Amino acid sequence: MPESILSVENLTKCFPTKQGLVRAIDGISFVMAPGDTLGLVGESGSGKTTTAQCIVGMYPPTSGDILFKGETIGAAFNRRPKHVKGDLRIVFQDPGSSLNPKRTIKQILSVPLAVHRVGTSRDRLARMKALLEMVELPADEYLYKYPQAIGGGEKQMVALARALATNPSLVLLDEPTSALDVSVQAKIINLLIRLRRELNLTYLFITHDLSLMRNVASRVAIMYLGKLCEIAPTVEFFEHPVHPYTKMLLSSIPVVSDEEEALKPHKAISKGEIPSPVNIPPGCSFHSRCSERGDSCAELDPEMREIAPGHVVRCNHWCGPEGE
Amino acid sequence: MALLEVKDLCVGYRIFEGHLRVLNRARLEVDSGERVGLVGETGCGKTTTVKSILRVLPTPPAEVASGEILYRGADILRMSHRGIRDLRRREMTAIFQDPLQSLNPMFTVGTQLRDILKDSMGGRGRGRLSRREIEARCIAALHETGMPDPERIMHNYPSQLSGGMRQRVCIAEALSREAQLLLADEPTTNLDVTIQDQILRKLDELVDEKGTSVLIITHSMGVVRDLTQRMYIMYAGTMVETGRTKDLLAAPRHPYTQGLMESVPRLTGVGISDGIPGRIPNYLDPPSGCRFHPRCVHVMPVCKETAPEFFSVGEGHVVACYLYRS
Amino acid sequence: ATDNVAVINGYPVITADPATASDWYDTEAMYNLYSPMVYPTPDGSVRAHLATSWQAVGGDLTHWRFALRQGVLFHSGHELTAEDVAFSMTRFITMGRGNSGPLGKVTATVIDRYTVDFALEKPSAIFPETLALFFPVEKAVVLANVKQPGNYGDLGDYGEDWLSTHDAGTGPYVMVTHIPGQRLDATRFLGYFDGWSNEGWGPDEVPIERLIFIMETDYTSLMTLLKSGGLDLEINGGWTVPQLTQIQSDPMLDLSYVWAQNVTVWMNSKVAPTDDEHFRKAILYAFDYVGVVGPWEPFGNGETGIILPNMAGYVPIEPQPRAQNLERARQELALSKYANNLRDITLVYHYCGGLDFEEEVGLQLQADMAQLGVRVEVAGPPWPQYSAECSSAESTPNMTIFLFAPQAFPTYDYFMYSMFSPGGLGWIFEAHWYFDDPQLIQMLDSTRAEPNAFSRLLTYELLQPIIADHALALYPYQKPTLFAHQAYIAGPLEEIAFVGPSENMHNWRINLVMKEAAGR
Amino acid sequence: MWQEKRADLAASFALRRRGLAKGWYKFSRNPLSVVGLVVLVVIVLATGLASYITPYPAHAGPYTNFKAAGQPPSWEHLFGTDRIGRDVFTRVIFGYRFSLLLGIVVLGLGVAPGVILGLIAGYHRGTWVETTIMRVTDVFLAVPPLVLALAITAMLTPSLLNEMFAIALLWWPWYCRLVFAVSSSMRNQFFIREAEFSGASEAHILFREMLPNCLAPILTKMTLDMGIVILLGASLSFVGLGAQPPTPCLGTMVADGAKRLPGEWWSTIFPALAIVLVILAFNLVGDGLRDVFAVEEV
Amino acid sequence: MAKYIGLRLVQSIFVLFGLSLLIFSIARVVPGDPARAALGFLASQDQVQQMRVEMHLDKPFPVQYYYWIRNVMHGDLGKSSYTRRPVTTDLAQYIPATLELILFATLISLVFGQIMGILAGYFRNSWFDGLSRLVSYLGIATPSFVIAILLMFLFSQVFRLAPSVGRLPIMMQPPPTVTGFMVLDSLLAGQVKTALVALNHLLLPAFSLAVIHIAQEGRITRSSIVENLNKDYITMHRVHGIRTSRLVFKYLLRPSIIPTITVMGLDFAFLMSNAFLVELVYMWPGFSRYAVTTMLNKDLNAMVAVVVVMGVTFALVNLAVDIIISFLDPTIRIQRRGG
Ligand SMILES: Nc1ncnc2c1ncn2[C@@H]1O[C@H](COP(=O)(O)OP(=O)(O)OP(=O)(O)O)[C@@H](O)[C@H]1O
Ligand SMILES: Nc1ncnc2c1ncn2[C@@H]1O[C@H](COP(=O)(O)OP(=O)(O)OP(=O)(O)O)[C@@H](O)[C@H]1O
Ligand SMILES: [Mg+2]
Ligand SMILES: [Mg+2]
Repeated sequence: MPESILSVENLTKCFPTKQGLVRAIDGISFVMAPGDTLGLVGESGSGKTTTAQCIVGMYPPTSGDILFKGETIGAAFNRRPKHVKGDLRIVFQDPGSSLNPKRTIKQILSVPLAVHRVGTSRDRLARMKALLEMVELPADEYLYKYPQAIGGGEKQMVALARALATNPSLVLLDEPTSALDVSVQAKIINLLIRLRRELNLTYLFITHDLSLMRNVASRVAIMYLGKLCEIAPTVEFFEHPVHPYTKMLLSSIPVVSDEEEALKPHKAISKGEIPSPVNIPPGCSFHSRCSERGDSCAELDPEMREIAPGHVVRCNHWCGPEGE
Repeated sequence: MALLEVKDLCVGYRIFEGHLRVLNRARLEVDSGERVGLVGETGCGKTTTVKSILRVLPTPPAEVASGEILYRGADILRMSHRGIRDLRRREMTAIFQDPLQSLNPMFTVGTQLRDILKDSMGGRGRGRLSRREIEARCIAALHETGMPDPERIMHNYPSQLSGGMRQRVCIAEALSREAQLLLADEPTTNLDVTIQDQILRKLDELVDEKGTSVLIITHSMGVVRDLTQRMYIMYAGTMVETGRTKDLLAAPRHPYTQGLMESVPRLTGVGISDGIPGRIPNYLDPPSGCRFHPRCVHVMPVCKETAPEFFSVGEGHVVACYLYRS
Repeated sequence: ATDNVAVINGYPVITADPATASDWYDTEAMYNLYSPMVYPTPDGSVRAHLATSWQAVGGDLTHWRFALRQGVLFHSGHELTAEDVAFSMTRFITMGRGNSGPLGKVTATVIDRYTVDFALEKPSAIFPETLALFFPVEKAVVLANVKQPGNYGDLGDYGEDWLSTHDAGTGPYVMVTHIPGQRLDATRFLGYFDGWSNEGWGPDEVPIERLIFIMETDYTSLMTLLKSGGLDLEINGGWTVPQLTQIQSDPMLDLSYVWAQNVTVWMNSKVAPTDDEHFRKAILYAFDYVGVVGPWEPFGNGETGIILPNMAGYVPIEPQPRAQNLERARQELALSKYANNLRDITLVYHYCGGLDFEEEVGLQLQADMAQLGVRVEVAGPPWPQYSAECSSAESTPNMTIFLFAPQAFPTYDYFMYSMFSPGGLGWIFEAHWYFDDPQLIQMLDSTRAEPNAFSRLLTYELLQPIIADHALALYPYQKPTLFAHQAYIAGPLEEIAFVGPSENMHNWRINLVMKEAAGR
Repeated sequence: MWQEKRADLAASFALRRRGLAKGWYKFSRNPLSVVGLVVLVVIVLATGLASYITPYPAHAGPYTNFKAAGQPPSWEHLFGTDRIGRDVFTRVIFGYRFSLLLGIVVLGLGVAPGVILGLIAGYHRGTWVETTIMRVTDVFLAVPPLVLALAITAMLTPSLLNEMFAIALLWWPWYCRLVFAVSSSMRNQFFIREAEFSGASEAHILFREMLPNCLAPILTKMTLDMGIVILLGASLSFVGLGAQPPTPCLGTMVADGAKRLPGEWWSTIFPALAIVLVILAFNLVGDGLRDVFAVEEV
Repeated sequence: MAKYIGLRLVQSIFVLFGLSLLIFSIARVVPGDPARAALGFLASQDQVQQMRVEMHLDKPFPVQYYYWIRNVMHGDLGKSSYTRRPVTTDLAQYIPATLELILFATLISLVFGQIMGILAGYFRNSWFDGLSRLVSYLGIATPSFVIAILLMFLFSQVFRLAPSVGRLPIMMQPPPTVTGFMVLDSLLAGQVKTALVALNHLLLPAFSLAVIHIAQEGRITRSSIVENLNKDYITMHRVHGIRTSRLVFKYLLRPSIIPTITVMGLDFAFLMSNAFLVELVYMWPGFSRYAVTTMLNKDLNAMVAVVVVMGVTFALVNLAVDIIISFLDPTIRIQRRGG
């Protein structure tokens, strides 16, 4: 087994637009080990989706490298070898648009099977049924339905089944539950956890919900304006948040019990809005909203620093474990 | 007497396939100065409830089948056009879920705000506000919401603003005139947590300041906990549980509420339950009796026959479930 | 305040230049704006007009001398002289268009201020008559308005461009504006040499001061216009039968019969299947003459031949009686070389787009030939295409319907000669490939050198059955030309069976009193 | 194995049947659309059986009877007779045949290329492929179709075939643009992306993923366009560029009859009404289809 | 904005270039000899040959096109073989008449269509809505030439209420040409009576032309009013107690009118097509009739010019529509400004 299943090095993606150059991702690096669930968290517009799309090959990156199982795949999807396409799948945020409304679930599921020649055409039907059973949908009932006839959660399950059809090892989940109700979300999250265990999957789980991360991720990465601010193993992350932005996010979460309330860092009051990625503030991009900002923050762009095993932070002001 | 009282409201939609019976004897009360939350999953009829109260349901397809909505004792559903207009101008106000959708994209923020003030505060003759007063009031209203640089914002079109700013404009529109009751339909659902936090704090402040009663609708238990004193849980067009927010969140009674609470991911990281089996019923042919019974783990024969009344389980805490019949 | 204006609908005048004018509608304009050398008379001969007298010089009919009327004024106020006439003839012949074809090469020489000589290539007994379509222009004016560069060297375009929107004539009316193809405005020329006497006219009938020619072909709209008083006179006569009935029954409107025209369907004797004489005869027998004439019965009659029955020298031709005879048609068809493959044959019939009666003839033919198992394709291309097709034998359809007013030619022999003798221009009036029988040509030619009019007539009577025997054309019926006009329009004073004189508005008057009474 | 296959097929059929039933249900909610459909069916049947149901089928071919010309409507001639004595009713029914034929041929020839080009352009949105296709389309759309059709038919010789050819030549760009609009907005939908990422071929994406989503607007437009093409055909023949006699052609009949208007009104009014009726019917059905395809809110 | 307009103009020029190539090649490819057409059927073979050289017909197609486009650049569209005048002269004469007709028809359709659409949309499902729906269906289904014939028959022949044909009574002295619009010119010349007469002549053809567009625009306006009525922002305006008149004529109308205007721009093509037929019926001495006549007469130069002029007009109209819309719709304006 290779050391890392996915490794992203200095990935940058810029979009030229009318308003100027959008730096959607600005030099991010992270590594995922097999079996990992990396939670990528950040506000809207911070570049989470773009990261996932670069990995899956929707755009070629502006610079930087993406290594999948040791193989460079930093090209657009149509130049990638087929086996990579099957091995690296994605589930999108919007269950409404990720299934073709004019095709039955059977037709939808058959596409990856046919493209990747999984099984013979004869046992494909059985295979599709198995896939549906795997995501806990009664196959005979659902195979012949159109997406519009089923609920949002079920659509997401079908999308998941489709992603799993080619036996991938890495699945990118781009906010798979943000459009769903909590009760449905719970079901899907449990399903994801179970499948990861059963199928030995690795997830890159994108979300903006930190409390959800607490429950699924093994590591959490915080993203702000195209840059990573902090990466840490989940427990460490929630118990010792370091970056002011992390703290601000944590303190903003509405919670339902007093125990949770106690976990929120109360000093960090949220303020301001994420700036436009066209004119990113100079220096530390977060300084305009930072409650702990110092004089140098407006000029000095901080480096990534490992402050504990597996805990990386990008802040000018962190001066040691007790330095706060 | 309650400020607002919704009694046994039944509302449906007539569509091609038939009649969607959405609201099913929904009940709701808001007292003067009280802040009430209404929580429910997607499609359970929250917006329908608010729109009924504001009497802006699109008819057709919507139809109010029965029920009363009493505002200070007067039935909104049977009010004259004049009456409802005055009510909207002086008593009730609202914020809707999607800030982009609820601002007219064709006009500047200033134009819309000014017209609202002109029409609601205008009055006649001497009571009328001068142009300058209106302008000043608009800017003040924007300023109150914590909007930076309100003078500039007045000249902006909604599409030039970010989501958070738009929602602030909506709040300014809603609170620019003295209203007694604010109906907020998922005011922060589409926003980031940090922005949501800011907006809710601001709203909290303003409401406190003006002494407005609030009915806030959301699907986030956390938001309700931060903001309200009392809350209702809604399921498929019916209220299933109500009580003081603290009590209810600490000890949910209805199986549905319990299932919901267990599904909420916690910061403590205790894991997530399996959620509630099944999904929200089809309103074309809703289940008989308790609408939750097909998904309920404690289902009893009686549940399938008649809808349960409210049973008290604590001070001001009532539940519509036969489990608590005794 | 009734306006002394007449609004007249004609076909689109495109060119108002005497050297290029050729069509009826051009001729209509010519007679109003210019004056011909000689003027046609009701009896089919010509009388003095610009020329007061003429005679052949030498005995061989190739040299003619014309004496000009003195005191004829151009619209510019200058007097017409032999110089102008000679210039006009040279221009006419050099440009070689319009009605110049039948003249051949003519050389003009000025003898003195009022005398001009014309030398011809071939003897022509009828040369003076052909000058009824020769309209002198004012030399000085034309030369002053020549546009360079053109096809005629120093003479540039010979004034063609300028003359299309101006006139340089001596006619009763002066062109004011002309939008080619759309509208022509003219006012009365008080200095017109023929004068504006009231003789023969009623007390309230006065000359028309202003003429407006409009050019519309949509008879629905024209009907509306006529009924609302917006139109005074319609001279193309494209009315449908119900419309004619309607006009007749309207007390405010009148219908004037002017002359009859010969509806003629040419058959192209050079292309299959009409190259077979039997096939052509089969068509003549198959055609249902009675049916197609039916609607026109109130206005005309079905009897006709190569020339019209009321003209001197008329001889009835086959088939007689003029009725459908399918039996004979089948016999003829069986004799033709196409007898065995009738199924593969398509007979192409073209008419001038928009003319219902011409289409009806085609439809009748179609229905009749269908009974014999022959397909007829009926199409109505617009006039320019329809007429241009006939410039060569290959492009001419099997059958082309055309309205001939044999009277439109100065004399009947002019008509027959140009129609059946070789050397024609290769266009719809004179499609010479229709036939070339040496005996016939020789007979035709000899008539040109025959000074005696009566002998000429005899020859023509002899000629007609010979021509008819070849079945070169189908003559369905004669169609009356009917001018619809407001009742307060009076005329024409003199019914001359010749295109031009009847539309010469010098020949018409307007009753202003009646017009006012009519409220128009 | 076989059993499974059969079950599979049966399920697919059931699905299709359910879809049709639902479509019909929605369609039938609008009584006007149903009326339109009934009218259309009657017209189609009538044209199909024209030779049997019309009183004088011969009148649609080479036929004249001047004695019976211009007769007002009567039991013998429902719509009267025209100027050469043909039964107007018979000719109207046969006229429908050519109108429908025109519509079918034009759409048949025009839709497929337009749709394919539109799909390709939509899929390659933002590239030179799109630019090329759409600019060419723009060229064809830069002039009113009637004008180009007139120009083309005028330059060729007027006949039904040329008329069809000219209109078909002009029709594909409309579909190209329509399909482009739909497919390019679909381009970034996740289901298209997903198909790409999983390695499906371009043909699959164009015809299996995108095309089904364009069918609704295409079908609706086709129905509405039938009306427009018929109208265009009528206009062309009104100007005199339509089918050649004796082919019964509704536009020609109107133009012909108009010359006899006050008197023989029937020879223009009935063909005109016939045109109105068939266009109206297509419009009603088109609107009904729009309802059928309208996005469901539930 | 200026940049956008510039861009659009450049784009239109490309399109028109393509269009000219298309129509020019069609005109040259089809059978027929343009030289003979230009000279008329009386010309001799020599003259035709000379003309062929003059018209560059002896050269390969691209060269022919090159000469043609070069002449066009110099404002020379060639000579019409039908009127035997420079095509530009013809166009200058005929275009204003058609523009007058079309603009007036647009005005009529705008006024009636909007009123009908707004009322029907606001009072949807009322009897008026039903009636307007019926009218729309009939309007859309009835060819404008049929309407033109019927209206003319009824109003000029039966009721004698309206003049029948042309722009002015034939003998009425037209006012001196300034704009080419009869009504305007008369007013400019101070001839009020002439102006009224001209307006009277304009009425029937313009109305025949407008009917189908009234129907179309009424329908679009109705549906966009209905759509907007269901929008959250209108609900919100209501909730905030905005006066009904303000709500309808300001907040509802502005967004609702935009699709109508877009459709009007696209429908301009149909307006021009229909003008072809209506002008024929009403003897309107306009561009469209000229176009039909030249086409029927295979007048190639004129035909190419006609098509290109139509293309230019259409492009300009759509550009104008675009500008109007961006004027009405700030979101588009903002987008284009790139801010
Ligand atoms: N194709 C594109 N062209 C231009 N800008 C883009 C494009 N895709 C993304 N962006 C910009 O890049 C930034 C990051 O976008 P991205 O969608 O990755 O954010 P995100 O973190 O996924 O946000 P969300 O939570 O809203 O999904 C945004 O400002 C977005 O506007
Ligand atoms: N205009 C309408 N026409 C038909 N059905 C409607 C309409 N509006 C709402 N409904 C139906 O009524 C039900 C309740 O809708 P409502 O908008 O009140 O739910 P909600 O609780 O506000 O949901 P959400 O959380 O998604 O806003 C839904 O099932 C919906 O399909
Ligand atoms: Mg995203
Ligand atoms: Mg809602």
